[in-house]
Amino acid sequence: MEPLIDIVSGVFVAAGAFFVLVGAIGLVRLPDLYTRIHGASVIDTAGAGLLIVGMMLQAGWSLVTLKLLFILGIFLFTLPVAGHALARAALREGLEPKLTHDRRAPAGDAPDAAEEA
Amino acid sequence: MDLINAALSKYVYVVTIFLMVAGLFVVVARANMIKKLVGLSIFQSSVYLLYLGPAKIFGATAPILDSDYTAY
Amino acid sequence: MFALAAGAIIVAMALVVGRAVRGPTVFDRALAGNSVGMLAILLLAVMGFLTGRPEFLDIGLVYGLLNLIGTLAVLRFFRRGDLAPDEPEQES
Amino acid sequence: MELLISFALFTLLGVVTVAIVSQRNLVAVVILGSIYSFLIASVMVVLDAVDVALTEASVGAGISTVLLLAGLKLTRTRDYRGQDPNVVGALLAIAVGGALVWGSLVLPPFGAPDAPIHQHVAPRYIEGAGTEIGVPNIVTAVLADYRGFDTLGETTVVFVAGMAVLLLLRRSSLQSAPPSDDEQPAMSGDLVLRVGTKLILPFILLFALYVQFHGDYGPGGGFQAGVIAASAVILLGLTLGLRRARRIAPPALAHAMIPLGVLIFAGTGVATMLLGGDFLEYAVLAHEAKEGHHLGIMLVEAGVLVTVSGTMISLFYAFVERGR
Repeated sequence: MEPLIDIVSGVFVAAGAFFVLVGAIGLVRLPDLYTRIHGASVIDTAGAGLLIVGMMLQAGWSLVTLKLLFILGIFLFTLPVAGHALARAALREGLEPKLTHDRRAPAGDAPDAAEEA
Repeated sequence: MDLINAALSKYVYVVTIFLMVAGLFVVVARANMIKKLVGLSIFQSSVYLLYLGPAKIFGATAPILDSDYTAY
Repeated sequence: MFALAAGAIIVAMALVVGRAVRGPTVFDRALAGNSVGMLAILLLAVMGFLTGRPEFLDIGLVYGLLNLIGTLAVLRFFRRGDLAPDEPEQES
Repeated sequence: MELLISFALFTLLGVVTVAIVSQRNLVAVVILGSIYSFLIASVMVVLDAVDVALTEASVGAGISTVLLLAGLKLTRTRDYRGQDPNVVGALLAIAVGGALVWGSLVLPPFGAPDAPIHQHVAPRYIEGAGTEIGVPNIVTAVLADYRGFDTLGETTVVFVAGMAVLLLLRRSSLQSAPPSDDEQPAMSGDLVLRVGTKLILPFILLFALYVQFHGDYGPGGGFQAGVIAASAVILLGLTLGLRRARRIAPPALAHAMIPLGVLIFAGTGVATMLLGGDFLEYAVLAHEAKEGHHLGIMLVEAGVLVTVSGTMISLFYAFVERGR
């Protein structure tokens, strides 16, 4: 039983570490704020979730597991709120999303040359 | 190997001192009060680090007693 | 495995701190700050398992609960109207 | 491994510090400051100083950002450009840095178990905390018991600092201006934020209580718990509006809490004197010495909690009311 749990938790932790890295790369490489929020949310959900589940398996039934569960719950709860507030505030302040082309409007209708600056 | 270890262990002190100096510089040289406050907090926490750094023991744990641990 | 995770988290932290330093808008920085807080929590938890004493998750809990406040404070600051975009050339 | 992690974290700290020094946009400086605090709390955990890390976490995550931004609102958002490079400051910094580096040459290697710092009083406390005080957390034992008098001094410092800021910032009367009508709750239109805040508030308060009473067994204590409890009120004020916050935690109450905590702390000391012991000698509080220590530490931590949370809430009100 023990080695099995070790293996499973190792897989979870490794997957979590992978997603944390992916999210961080996304946060750096994506072109504007609204897409970067996607990168951050990969860390918040997939990365943190898998890591914490892996650690919970490792900790067994104890206060540590409970605390980890709380941390996961808090994450899944506050970070979307923060991300939502962030995007909303940015949009309200007039930070335009970067769009290569707007599918809703026919080409040439909306002058979007300024976005390329 | 010893040399690398020695260099690494000095590195911690050097960064601590750099933080302290940077905080001091911000407090002295920048006119804006908010920036001075941030500089002051950098200075303050680097002082903590100067206390904590030399007290670190590898393999030891935090000073909260537990029968499973012996090194603090 | 935890050592690997700690390494990955630290690399991720370095990348995100780079984003916070580079900007370009204040919102990017706030987002990066939020993510650094989150990565710090994960690092603390992983560190606990790495050193074999995972009881000190309280610090992570504090960050988890209070991280929201810092982000909201930054956003509310802008709601009051005095926005200062970092780079003037950010105008789109 | 520990060496590598601390190496990486210290490097990041250096990078963030350089960014803070060179950054002109003050909002960015404040955000970078909060990132700095995240990093430094991680460093402190790596250095096995969990109590300090918890303090840094509770202060740096919310309150310091809020207060700095509130202060920023009173001034301007940009450090003015084109100020000439400050030669005096640079020279002073270089001189101090040189002296410190020179002094650091004789410091023991990082992580060595036989460093001089571990030779004098530390073993005494580690030996004594379990048997004399009966509290597993040595930091709490030192802070609230062995060095209780110093902690009284610190609490008094918090009291004096809070009073000084209040005297500087407060408007004419205690109730200050009646809540003006332009005070629409900051993000009242945002349902997600309102519901989110309401759901998370009780957990913050509950966690403050946990930190307060678990401080004997794990990281935590009155100061951290006070800051966390005050953070709950600040979050309430930020999202649901100042009026709601004022109704739940009236400014007058917060003002009264500042001296009250010091009174509880000093009163514990006076009580031990009346019971025939020395000032803050907790052993006389109960029949058994360990019981007495436990009770004394709890009372003293309660005093710290009251003073700290009162001060933080009052500061928040003072800054925010001044800013409008």
